[in-house]
Amino acid sequence: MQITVKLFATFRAGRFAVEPRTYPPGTPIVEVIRELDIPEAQIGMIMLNNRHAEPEQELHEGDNLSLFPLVGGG
Amino acid sequence: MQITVKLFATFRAGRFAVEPRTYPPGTPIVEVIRELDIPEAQIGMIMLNNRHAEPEQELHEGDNLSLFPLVGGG
Amino acid sequence: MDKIFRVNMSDLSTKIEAVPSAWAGLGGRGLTSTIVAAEVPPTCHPLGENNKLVFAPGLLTGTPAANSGRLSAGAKSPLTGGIKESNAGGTAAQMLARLGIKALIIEGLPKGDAWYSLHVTKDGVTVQEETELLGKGNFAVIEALEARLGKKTGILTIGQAGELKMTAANISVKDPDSKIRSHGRGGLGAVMGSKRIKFITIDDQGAPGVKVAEPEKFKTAARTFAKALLDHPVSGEGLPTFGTNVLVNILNEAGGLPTRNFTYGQFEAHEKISGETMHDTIVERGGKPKHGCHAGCIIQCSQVYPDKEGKYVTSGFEYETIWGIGADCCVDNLDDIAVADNLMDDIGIDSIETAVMFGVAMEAGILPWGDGKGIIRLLKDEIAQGTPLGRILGGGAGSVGRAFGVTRVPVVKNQGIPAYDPRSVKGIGITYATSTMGADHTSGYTIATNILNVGGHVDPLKKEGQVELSRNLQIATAAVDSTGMCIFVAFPALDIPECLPALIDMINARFGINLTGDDVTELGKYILKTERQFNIAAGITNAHDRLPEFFTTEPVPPHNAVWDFTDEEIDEFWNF
Amino acid sequence: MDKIFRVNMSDLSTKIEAVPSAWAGLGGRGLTSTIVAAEVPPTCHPLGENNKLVFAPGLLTGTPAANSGRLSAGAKSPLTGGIKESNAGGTAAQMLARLGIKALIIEGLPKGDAWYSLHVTKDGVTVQEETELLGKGNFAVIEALEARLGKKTGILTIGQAGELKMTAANISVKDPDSKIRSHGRGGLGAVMGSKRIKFITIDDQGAPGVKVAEPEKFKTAARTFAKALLDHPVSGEGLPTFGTNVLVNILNEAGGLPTRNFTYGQFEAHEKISGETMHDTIVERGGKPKHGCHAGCIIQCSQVYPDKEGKYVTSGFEYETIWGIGADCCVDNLDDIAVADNLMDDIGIDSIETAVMFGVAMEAGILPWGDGKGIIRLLKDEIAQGTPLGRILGGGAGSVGRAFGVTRVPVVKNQGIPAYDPRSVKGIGITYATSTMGADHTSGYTIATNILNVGGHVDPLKKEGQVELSRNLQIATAAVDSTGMCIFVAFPALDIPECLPALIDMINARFGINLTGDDVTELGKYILKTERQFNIAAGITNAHDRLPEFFTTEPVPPHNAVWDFTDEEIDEFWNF
Repeated sequence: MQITVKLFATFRAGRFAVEPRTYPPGTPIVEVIRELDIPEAQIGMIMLNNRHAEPEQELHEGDNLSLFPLVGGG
Repeated sequence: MQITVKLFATFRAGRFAVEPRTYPPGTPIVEVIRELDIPEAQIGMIMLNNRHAEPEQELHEGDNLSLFPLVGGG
Repeated sequence: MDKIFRVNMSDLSTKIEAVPSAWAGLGGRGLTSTIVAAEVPPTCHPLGENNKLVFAPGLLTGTPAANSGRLSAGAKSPLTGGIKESNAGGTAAQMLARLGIKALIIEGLPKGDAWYSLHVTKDGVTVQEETELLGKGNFAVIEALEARLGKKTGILTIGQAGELKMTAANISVKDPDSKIRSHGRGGLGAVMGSKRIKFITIDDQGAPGVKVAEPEKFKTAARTFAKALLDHPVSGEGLPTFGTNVLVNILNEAGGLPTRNFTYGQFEAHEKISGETMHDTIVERGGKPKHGCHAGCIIQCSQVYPDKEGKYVTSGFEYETIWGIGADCCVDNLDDIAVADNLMDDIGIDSIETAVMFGVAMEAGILPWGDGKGIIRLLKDEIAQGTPLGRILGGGAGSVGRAFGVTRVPVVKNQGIPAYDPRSVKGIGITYATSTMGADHTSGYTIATNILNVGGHVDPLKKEGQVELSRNLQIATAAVDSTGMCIFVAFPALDIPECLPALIDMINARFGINLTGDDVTELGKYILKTERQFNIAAGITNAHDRLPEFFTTEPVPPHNAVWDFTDEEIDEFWNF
Repeated sequence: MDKIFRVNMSDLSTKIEAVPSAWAGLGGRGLTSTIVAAEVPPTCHPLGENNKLVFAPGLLTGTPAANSGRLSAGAKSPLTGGIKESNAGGTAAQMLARLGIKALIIEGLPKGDAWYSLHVTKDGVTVQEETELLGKGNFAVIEALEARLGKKTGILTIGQAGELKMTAANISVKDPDSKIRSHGRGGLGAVMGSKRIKFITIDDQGAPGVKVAEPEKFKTAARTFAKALLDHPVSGEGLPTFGTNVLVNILNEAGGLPTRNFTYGQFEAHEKISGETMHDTIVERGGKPKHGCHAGCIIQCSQVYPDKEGKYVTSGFEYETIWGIGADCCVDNLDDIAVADNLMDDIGIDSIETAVMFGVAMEAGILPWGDGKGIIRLLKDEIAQGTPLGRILGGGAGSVGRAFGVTRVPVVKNQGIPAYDPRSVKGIGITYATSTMGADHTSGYTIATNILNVGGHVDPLKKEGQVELSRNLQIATAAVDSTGMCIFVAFPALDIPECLPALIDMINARFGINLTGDDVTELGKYILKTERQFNIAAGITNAHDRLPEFFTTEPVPPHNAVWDFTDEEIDEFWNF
């Protein structure tokens, strides 16, 4: 299945900003994180199709996955 | 004593708008009204030095006396 | 049977509805305020889709009762943020009443950018797109519509101010001479503009007319009532001769004529703008010193004011306008004030709010004190054109105060304070503070008793008795505003014992009912409480029943009086 | 011993007073709000003689505690009509603290037309007439004053907006690089302008400095506290690298980035104005990606943004400004936004209120969507010049809405709603609605927990838990705002257990007292209740704790969420 993966802030360094990527059906988010070599402890926020998500959630065809380190502002 | 008499609205017809006039000391307002030939029943409002006054009140040197028929608006 | 005509501008649909039984005994202000309170969410945006604009003739409108031809208009006010009722003369009220229209309710907002007009007939309302008259002043609108639909057409219209949704915009009503009377206060013209309605025309052909239940009883009462109006010196002689402008000299003498944006209580040039001077000028130039705002008016407080060549300049030339452009702006030229009055009618902007606004504008340095020609220029070149300055000015006194950081801004609930200084005429200050309408002299005209010795006398410079006076008058006025009667019937009603019973008898005879004086008082109380409840829900509380700070800190000559009521004393007003 | 410095502009007198015992334990917001509540009549005109402008450094300001250099300013707000506290970085707070000035209170109004400056030294305040720098922007003022008085001079100044008493005017504070930080919100610059004070200079020569009661205990706590700030990924890495503008992409992804005057929740061109792009641009052009707003700041969320030639354009370039001029106005050019940011600093106008305002101005048709150059032109040619249009714009979002009859006006209590859509991030909506300050994200920053997973997670799209979240954060924030701490210490404080106790230990060591966590919570509650009581007396009630109507009727994509809290649910906020 095809997934759009977006990375933000420091996660982009040495990786990418947006990429369409292909995974086997039923892949959980955590697999993508591992595959991208992002230490899990650095994950601040996961958004799946504009909603907060957990690492265990399974991905589906056409999903938009966004990964953020713990950042803030205001 | 000298008094400034001011007439308003219909009272001016055949009389005057403002006039300095002389009266003996202690003259009450009602004397002025009579002297000017204004029917007492037509008096709507008397103002003496910018305050409401009664016909019996005595006048003093330099007083400003204003006589109005009963009129209104708003 | 009377009906409710309802127009939904969101889908351009119209309906004719039966009158709900709860509304059957109501008319005028009582009805518009009840409908607004029932159907408009108090926290809605006044220019948004949830506000409604309601017109209702009074209970006696359309009958032969003297002076009963006033129309009430109601909505949530974009000026005050609270409920608004504003009533006016003109021909529309009697036409609506004869058509059996108890109320016309306009709701919703059109989706696109098109403008519309409404046409009211015995068969209902039709909505049409309008292009020709957009951007035109009210006089041009009336002229064009009479050409289009005939001389007898009733017209409610907004000028440029209403199209621009200025919060001082009014709704103009064609009068019997094809001139203008206005639903002046509270920005109802902006509400009509927000609904993209340029004008409403009324055709009363085939109207069923108003049926009187007990014609003989009605006739007797109507005769007694009319006699009282003609017998009382104020309504029978003073008003027809000098108009309301007779008050300039009176208020000046009492030290209560706000001058130079409420800095002084007397205006040096008062005589030049007085009712006496105006009367002589009109007579000398061949104008009309008396004139009625609607058919059946026997007081005739209006007039036609011509220029030096005898050409029409303005009519319905009122004390408050002349005071405001005159004393409050230090303009001593009555001809300039008359031109400004006519322009305000044409542009469709409240002549009280705008006059008070110009006083604040002069304080802000926008134009010099006394510059009547400057006022005319700003009306024409800025307000009517909707320039940025025009929009500031068209927002009224509060708007100018905010934009220019002025602290002496005479408003209550953001509505400009009219022609009577509340420091030297304290009763009217209670009315300004507590009125559900924002500062509004007509809602409880204590000047009658404070200054004019009508209905007794309460010393204007003392606090004693003012709250009670204002309360009684506001209750009575709310009831009178429901009858379709001109508020000037209050002068005879306060002094002539037969007058008020005759008025109640007319209502009873009209509907075949048996109201007592107490019932009428209860109606007044119900109206005030209904309006107040709406305001509270809209966020207007006791804390807004207050005069601006400067009245408490700046003494006004000649009496050097300050506004000295405590909050608790003011709040006593609502203790009924 | 700390003192109160008091200046009376009515007679140009100054005084040094002992600190009343009731104020001894207070600083920052707790102190300014207490003084305003005690000394300012809630119903006074905000630009009149009875309003007071109060400055107070925080409880820890002037100590070596990291990030403790914020200054609080308080007054009755001319924008909201309620109480206002606004805090800012810069060099002034630490100088005042070292001078032993617990608060500087400025009261009264000068009689004539002259303008003044204040000069603060260890011996007191002197008032001088000022002519040279009138009409000048803030950067020119700072440059001239450094030439006049030396580079080390502390400066508080107003630009043209403050002189013109615009209700969006801010007070600028010189930062360590002679650039500007701002007491941005609520129009405090207009209050300073009403008192005819162009600037305040501070000379801390001979200052006694801040004495710490228990230096060893303080040092230990300060070390723990600093470590927490550096250890937390938000304050230790994210903020120094990307600044607050890292939020553009996050809020866009969450569908909570208000776009085109709050019509959409996502901005197509978000990447072009994002923190990531900004960081790369700054690095590429040789600017500074990190920078502190005051000495002792170890977070360094600020930055210096240069143009293509590497020349300084602006600093302190914040998410809210970039969001507002960017997404909300559909401007996708970061260079234009940077120029606008610098102009707003120079003119002295709140960059949040002004950004929100431009969104409304575009909706009103004053300029086209996306017209960054037009924004720059309006800032320079209209607002800075005080033209009529400039005065409408300078009055903020509500002002433009009123003048142009716009119904989609994102304000609460007339203050513009910042960069987080309350429909799709519901916790922040509760903060906007209930904050004593009007719409203010900093007063209870639920974004941390709703979006950023700091301090746990509360689903931004559900109503559950939002009121409690906002309440807890508002209470905590009121307390933190009293310490002189930057609000960003909240990120580590919410996640790292040692952080908050270390903060409290520093306060205890500073004063030799024994506050507990509960005491700090009680302080926060006391502050909120004191501010709310002022507002209620000023006429701001529950009915004003509401979001504008359009949030309840217009669903915002992509979640098509509406604001769906009932009045009762919102009012639960005050149940503590």
